[in-house]
Amino acid sequence: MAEAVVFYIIAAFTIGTACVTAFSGNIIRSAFSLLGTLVGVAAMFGMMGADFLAVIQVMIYVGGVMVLILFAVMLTHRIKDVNVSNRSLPAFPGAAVAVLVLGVLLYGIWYGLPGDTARVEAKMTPLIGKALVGSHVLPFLASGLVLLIALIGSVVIARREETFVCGPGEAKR
Amino acid sequence: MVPSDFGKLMPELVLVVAAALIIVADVASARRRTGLYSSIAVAGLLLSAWLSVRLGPDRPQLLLGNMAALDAFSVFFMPVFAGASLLAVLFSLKSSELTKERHAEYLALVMVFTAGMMFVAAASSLVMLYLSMEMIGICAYALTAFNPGHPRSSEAGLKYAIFGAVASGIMLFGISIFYGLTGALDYPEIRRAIPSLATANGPQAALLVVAVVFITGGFAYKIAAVPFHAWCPDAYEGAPTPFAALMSVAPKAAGFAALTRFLYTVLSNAHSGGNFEPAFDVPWPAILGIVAVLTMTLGNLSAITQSNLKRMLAYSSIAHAGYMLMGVVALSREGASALCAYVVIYLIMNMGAFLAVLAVSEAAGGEEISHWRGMGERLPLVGVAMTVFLFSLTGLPPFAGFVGKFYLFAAVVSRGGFWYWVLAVAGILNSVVSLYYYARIVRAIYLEEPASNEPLTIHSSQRVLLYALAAATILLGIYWTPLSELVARAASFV
Amino acid sequence: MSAQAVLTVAAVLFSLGLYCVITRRNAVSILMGVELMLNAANINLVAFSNLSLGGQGPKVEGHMFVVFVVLLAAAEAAVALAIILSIFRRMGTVEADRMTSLKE
Amino acid sequence: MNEPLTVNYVWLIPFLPLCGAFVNGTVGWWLQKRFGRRPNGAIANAAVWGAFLISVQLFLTLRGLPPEQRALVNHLYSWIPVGQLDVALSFTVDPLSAVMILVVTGVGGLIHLYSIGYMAHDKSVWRYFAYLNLFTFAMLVLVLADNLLLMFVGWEGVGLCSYLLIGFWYQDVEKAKAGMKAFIVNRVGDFAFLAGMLLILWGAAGYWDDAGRYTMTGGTLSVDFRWLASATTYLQGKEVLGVSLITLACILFFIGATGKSAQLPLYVWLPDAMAGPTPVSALIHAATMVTAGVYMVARLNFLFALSPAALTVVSGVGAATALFAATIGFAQRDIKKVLAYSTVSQLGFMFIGVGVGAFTAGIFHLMTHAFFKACLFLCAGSVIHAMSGEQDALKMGGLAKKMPFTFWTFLVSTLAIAGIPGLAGFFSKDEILWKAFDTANPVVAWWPYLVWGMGATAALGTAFYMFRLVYLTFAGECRADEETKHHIHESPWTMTLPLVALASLAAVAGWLGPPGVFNLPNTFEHWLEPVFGGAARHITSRESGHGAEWGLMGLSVALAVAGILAARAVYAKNGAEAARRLSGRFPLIHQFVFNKYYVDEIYAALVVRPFMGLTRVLGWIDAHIVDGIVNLVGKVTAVFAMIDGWIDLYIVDGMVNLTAWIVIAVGRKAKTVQTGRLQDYLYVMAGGAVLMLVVSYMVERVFGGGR
Amino acid sequence: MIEFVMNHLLSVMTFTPLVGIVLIYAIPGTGAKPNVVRGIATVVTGIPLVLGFVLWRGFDPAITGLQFEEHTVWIRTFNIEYFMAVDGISISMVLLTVLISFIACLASFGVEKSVRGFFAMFLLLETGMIGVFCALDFFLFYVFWELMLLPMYFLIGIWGGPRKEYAAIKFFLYTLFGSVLMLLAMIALYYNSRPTTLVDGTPAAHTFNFIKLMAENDFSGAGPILGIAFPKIIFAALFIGFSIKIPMFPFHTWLPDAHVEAPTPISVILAGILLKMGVYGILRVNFTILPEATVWAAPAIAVFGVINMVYGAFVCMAQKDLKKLIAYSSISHMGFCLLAMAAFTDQGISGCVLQMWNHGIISPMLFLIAGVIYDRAHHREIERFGGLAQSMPEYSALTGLAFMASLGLPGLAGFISEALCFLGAFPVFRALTIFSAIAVIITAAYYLWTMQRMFLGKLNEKYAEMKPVTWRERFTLYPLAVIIVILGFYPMPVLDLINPTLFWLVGTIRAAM
Repeated sequence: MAEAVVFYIIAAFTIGTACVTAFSGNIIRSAFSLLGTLVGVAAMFGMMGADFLAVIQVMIYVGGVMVLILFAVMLTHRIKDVNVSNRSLPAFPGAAVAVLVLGVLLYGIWYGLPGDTARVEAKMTPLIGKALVGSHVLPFLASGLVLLIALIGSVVIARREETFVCGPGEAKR
Repeated sequence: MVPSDFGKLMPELVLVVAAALIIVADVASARRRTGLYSSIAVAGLLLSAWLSVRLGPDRPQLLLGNMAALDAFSVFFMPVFAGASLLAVLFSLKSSELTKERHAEYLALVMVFTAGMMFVAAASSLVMLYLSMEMIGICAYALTAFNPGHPRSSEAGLKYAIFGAVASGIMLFGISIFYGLTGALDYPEIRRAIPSLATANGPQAALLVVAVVFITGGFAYKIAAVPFHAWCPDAYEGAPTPFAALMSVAPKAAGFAALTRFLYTVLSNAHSGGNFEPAFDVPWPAILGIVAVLTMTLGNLSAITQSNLKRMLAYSSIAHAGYMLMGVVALSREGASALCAYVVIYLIMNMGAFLAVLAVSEAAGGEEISHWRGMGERLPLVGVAMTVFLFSLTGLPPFAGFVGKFYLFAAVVSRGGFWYWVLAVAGILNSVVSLYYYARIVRAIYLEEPASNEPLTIHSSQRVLLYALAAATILLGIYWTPLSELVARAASFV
Repeated sequence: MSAQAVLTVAAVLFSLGLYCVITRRNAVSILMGVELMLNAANINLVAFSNLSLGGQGPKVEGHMFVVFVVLLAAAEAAVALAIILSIFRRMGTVEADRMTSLKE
Repeated sequence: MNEPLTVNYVWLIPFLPLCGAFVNGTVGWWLQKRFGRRPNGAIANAAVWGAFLISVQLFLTLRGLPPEQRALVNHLYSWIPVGQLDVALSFTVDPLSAVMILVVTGVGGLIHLYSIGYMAHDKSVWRYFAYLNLFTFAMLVLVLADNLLLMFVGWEGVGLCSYLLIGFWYQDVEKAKAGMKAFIVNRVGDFAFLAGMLLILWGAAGYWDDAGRYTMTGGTLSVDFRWLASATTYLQGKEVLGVSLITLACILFFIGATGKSAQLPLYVWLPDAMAGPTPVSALIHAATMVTAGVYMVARLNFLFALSPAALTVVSGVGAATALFAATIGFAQRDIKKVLAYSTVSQLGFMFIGVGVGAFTAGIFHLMTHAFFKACLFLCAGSVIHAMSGEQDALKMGGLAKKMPFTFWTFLVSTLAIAGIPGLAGFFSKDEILWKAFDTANPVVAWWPYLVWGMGATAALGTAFYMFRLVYLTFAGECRADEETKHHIHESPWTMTLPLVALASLAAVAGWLGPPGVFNLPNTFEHWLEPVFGGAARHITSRESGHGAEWGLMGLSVALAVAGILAARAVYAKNGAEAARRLSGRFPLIHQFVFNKYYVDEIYAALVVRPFMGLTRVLGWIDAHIVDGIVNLVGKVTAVFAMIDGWIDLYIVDGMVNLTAWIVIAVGRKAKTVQTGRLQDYLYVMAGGAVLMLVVSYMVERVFGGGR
Repeated sequence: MIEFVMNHLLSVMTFTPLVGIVLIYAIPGTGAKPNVVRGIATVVTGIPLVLGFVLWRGFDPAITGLQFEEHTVWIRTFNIEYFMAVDGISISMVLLTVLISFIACLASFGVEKSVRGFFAMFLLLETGMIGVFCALDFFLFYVFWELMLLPMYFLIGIWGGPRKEYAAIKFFLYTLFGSVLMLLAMIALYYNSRPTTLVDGTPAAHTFNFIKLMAENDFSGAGPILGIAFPKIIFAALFIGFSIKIPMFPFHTWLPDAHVEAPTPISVILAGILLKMGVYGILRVNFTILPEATVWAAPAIAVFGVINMVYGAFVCMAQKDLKKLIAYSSISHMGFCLLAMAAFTDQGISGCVLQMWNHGIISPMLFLIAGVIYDRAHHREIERFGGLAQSMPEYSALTGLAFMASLGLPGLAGFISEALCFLGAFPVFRALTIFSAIAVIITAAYYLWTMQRMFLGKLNEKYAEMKPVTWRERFTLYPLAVIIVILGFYPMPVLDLINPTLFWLVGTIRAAM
């Protein structure tokens, strides 16, 4: 029974921080709340026995992606106006779409799927390791390739360029 | 893992090796020797194309744990992607939009981009599909935003990247639900789980609809179909023209290949006589039909009042995505082969048009229609080539475009049925509307006086490429037996 | 904790992500919305893989998929943020709705 | 009629004038430039006189044959062989067409000779003779045609030539307009002729069931007259739209004839046609073309005889026209206009003749009229020639002394037309009046009396206005101004010779067909008997006996003399200002006449006053109503055309431009979806995805999924 | 060589102009010397004319089947064959095409602007036209049909009058709309045709071959499309596609614009040949393949024909521009074809094809005449001329002949075809034919009115000293005039050629009545 309580706490925490991310006016606050959400998701993975995934989540998402996002936020906003407004467009259209989708999903989940537990006993990590070089070797190699080009692409784009190239043919005008 | 399977992946591997070589060569040499990089790239693409053609399997088979399907369909697309990228590389040789410093990265990205497309066409597992789609996405975002110096390029890149991220997010969510329902990620296993879904009750059917719609949304983003097309005009206009040319053809073809494979092998049962019909009662052919009509109509209508040629060609590529979607919706062997044929023909004529726009924007200093005024006298043969491409895009007989359209309409009409005829009629009306804006350019070329008539020159390499593509458009319009045989074989899935 | 509860969390996360993506003006916050959506999908994948696991033995695709999704999210974030940086350097703002030089 | 003899040189008759026209047309202007006007005239005359000689030779061969075999056919080739239809290009000479070709080539030849003199000063004589020869060719084709279609070729050919000749001096816009009017009015007639031909052709070859579907029974579809004659038994019972087919066809043919022969509704073009040179008026608008209508009715006698209703219409319109035209003749001042109305009136007589079934009388009057009317026109021509272009009779006078030949020929012809016994006019006109009175009309019992009455009055009128003309032009002192007066001179021999020839013919021709009571051999009737024999069976005489015939003949002579006396009474002395005042203020004349000639003035009061009133009314009707109708039709078509042009420009074209505009407007609107703002794109996407959800859900519900 | 030409006569005729285009661009320096280009063009249009003469002599009218047949497989996957042949229906049109193209080529010596481009487009146009009349495979027919659009667009667009762009794009959009309808109908026919064998014996699931579509197929069984019976909707689609070309009433507004803006030689080709393709298409495709639908649609065709005739004639009365007047008169004259065609009588169909031929001779002459006056006065408003007969006697004689032929004066070619049309149409559509005969009167009225305003009346000094007709113009006008006069008296040369096959065609339709 304790297990259910812990799950509810984690779920509440995750959804709470996600709401802050979505609704808060200040970009900094929403960035840090996203951090909270990611940790919450990692905890849920742990709860569901996918411990390897939890670790991955923490390392890559929290460590990598969040750092990047924070860097981006910091770089793109001058420190002095910390509470830079994160003005958002009129809420109505977005909310309507989101709520509709949520409604359909919940309807489907609660009435369409069997209710048994999501917990698993088997140790997944060795299976993941075997799969990485077994059935999923092609995606594994391909993802390596993706990381490579992501690296090249972001470096090329972000590098401070000495000679600014103008658009096609503009040099001619 | 059976090493021989890797033998089957040679085309992609060659490209990866080429990319690596270019990067290493660029780092190693002090001077930027774009000539060397380009020749490596060209060699890599040619080798890959040759390998994939030779690869044509005697018996279709699934590789590497059902990740990639090596059948006539994917083998058909591989040389197409290689060819398209080859053209893009050749285009970018003399393009002023790509400085020497970044040419190496550009070529490397294109190499990986091509490999990614080959993976997409061959993907026979949702994992591999998502991953290869992302690979293409990331390459495309990087290549679109390739001129940070120029505001339009990075803005286009940003819009493309974010739109892509959101679309892939939606698609992924759809896949996760679909995985939940079918319990499998590989196409063959999903095939086995599908019959049980046929009797899905109300809520489960709702989930199934959500899953199918979200996944189709992912594909629709890749082929720029209507609800998911908004990024396309901005991205094409902002991206450097050589890549815009590639982007307007290759990823769209890859998206169609993946969509066709997914729909035909997973979501429908094969019938005798080459027709398919949806496995369960999610009416996705109806949805896709509606999307096709909307895509065609919006694409054509928006293109009418365009004055920027790249943007007009963007809208025209949306419209052509709509025509190709007709082939997919036809749900028959003819539909698949029509799609393959149209991909090849569309590749030739659209890249030709983009090359012409590239060449003239270099020479005349802009990509607006006004720059094309009086091109009939200033650059006669370029004018002729452009006219060939434009009238071929409209679908007029002596040119390949007509053969493509004929194939598509044949596929749709052969299905018969009320809604298919509505689709066919929408198709022909759209091609009449399309004549209006294509002819506006031709009018500018021949019927209007040039702003200034000092002589223009374009690089001989571009000139040769243009005439080659124009000749191909005319030749394929007149004698297209080889293409029809090739395409007939291509329509068999594993 | 029943699977439906987990799936509900995922659904909520997804709709929040969707909402955030549509209404946010700041490019970075849109990316955050995307991250939310991806995480929702990950939860789903894991939940469903466990759900179906009940029957036919250890099913690892779901978990493998999550691994790759996380990996790809990182790659994508990198490129997207690089672009955002170059935009910021040129235009001084990251408000998506002010970048409208490419329109109609 | 058994199988006709085949002859192979009949086609030469029309061919010679065609060659003349071709030579004059192509090289005529060069000849005129090099050798002056003489060669053109020579070529033209040679062509026509050549045709005349061949016609005479054929006439003689025809006379040699026994009556029932009198038909020489010259079948050249099958012109339009399409399926069962087989229209041949073939010419036939039978007694009727023999008479016609003699008249056409004879009178035509004389007029060609006359034209040499008359057109001596015109600068494009070659064009004149080319058109004249072309006209003769067309008229000969019309007359010699063996089938309706070939006749139609001749029919429209003469229409064209009359257009060309009326508008010969095209520099003057009025003359050109008159030509156009003539052709279009003819064309209206041709429309009816065409409709009649279609009806007869298909009527003879099959029948329409009540649902309007046509089934073909007859073997070949042919339009030649012999076949039509044999098919009449088959045509008899047929009904079309409730009306008997033959009657409808005959009425349509008759409307065609009215167009060509200027009968009541469609005669408006003939008076204007006087704008052409006088020999043209003589040839076309007196002797030949206008008689084409009569010839056509005569040629289709076997059809007309079968439908009494059609005959009644023909005779009715003929009588009305005769009377109406005669009265208008009174008030005319232009010498050629008088003769024009006189022609319309005389044609009315011919239609009375054929209308009452007396085809022979009709054709006989046609022949005699050709002679004296041609002579009258030519005399008028020589008078105008002498008066250097002056055509107003009131400005002439006293020309008898200066132009004896013209005067005497004019007088003989006038006597002939007035119907003075012994001369041609008397015999032919009296024969018509007698036949009108004598033949029973099954449709309307009192019809013969009405027709005879109108005819007789018209005869009286004819005598009056003809002699009015004689006195105005030839009697009294000359009212022309000094300058024209002193060079009035007699016309050269080339002009006076034809006058004398025609006048003598007008005098002698009458004896060819003396009335029955004279119990002299009626050669003319005997000659035409094979052609009209068949029709005669259906015409029943009312056996009014010889007494009535003598009585009527005496009455008509009396009427003629009365007319002459009345004209003398009014116009003999100072005819010009009497006529002027008379037509100016009517009451004053009554008072002026009263105190001088007791006899004349009673007579004038009895006869002249009612006529004057009648003429002014009819003149007004003619000028405003009938002419007005024609112009009205013209205006209506012009307005209708303008509306159509406008519809075409704005509505039909407008619709197309509208759709194009809508498409472009939608295009412009569709483009604005691309606001450039990322959120809008994302919203469009998300919204689109949700929409797809909803739609697919609905489609699944509504259609049960799938296509 | 001769032997090759003889058994590939039609292909040689069709593709000689293409060789001409290659020659024009291949021979160096032709850009500078337009006369060389004109010479080449004349020779290259002359060759098909000579071959046309050979074709005429070699054509045996007795056989109602196909002659000069060339039949090979082109695209096997879609059973498309390269099938060129000539029979009664198309022989007259092929001869007309080669003749009028040659005359139009002579008439285009007046073109100065980029001469090479003009003649290249002109020769491409001729290839398309001859191809359309010879092709007997629907796909090949469609390719040739659309092949004509491009050159016409450029010829009107580049060398046209003031509003040339509008007229060119309007022409292109109209015809393209028609031909896309035809494309769908073609594909529908293909997929509903019965399995048969290709020319080299290999079995084929479907066929595009006209002769097979007609002989071996009965489409009444095919499933309905968009809820309408198959034969009816296919007939309607094809009919609309072809009637835009005729042009028929609601779709005719492109013709006046195209004519007014097109240069004279192109107007000659447009009026002389392109208008006939619509009627030829209906005869070749609609009538042969869908007889029941033809019978069903006959009254509608007749009514449209009559509207064309009377409406066209009335609108002519309101025209100010000579070329526009002739354009509308073409609409009126093509109305005869429609009316006669719909009656399915021997005389009707023969009159229809003869009318196509005669109009194909008369209207080019009219347009050449309009061209002659335009070259001298640089405008075509009828009102501004006057009394031209005095300054240009020969020209006004020729115009007189052309006007008289056009209004159907007996003794000239126009009359025989109009008479045959009336004769043919009367038994089946009594009231319609009589009503349509009104057009004959109005035609006479507007032609004479034009004649009077332009040629008669007092001479307008501005046009007093017009130079007389040049030898080149004579060389284009007189052949046409001679043909008009000869056919007026002796129409056998044309009637002999076309009658046997046409009667067989009408027979098959009457059988389906």
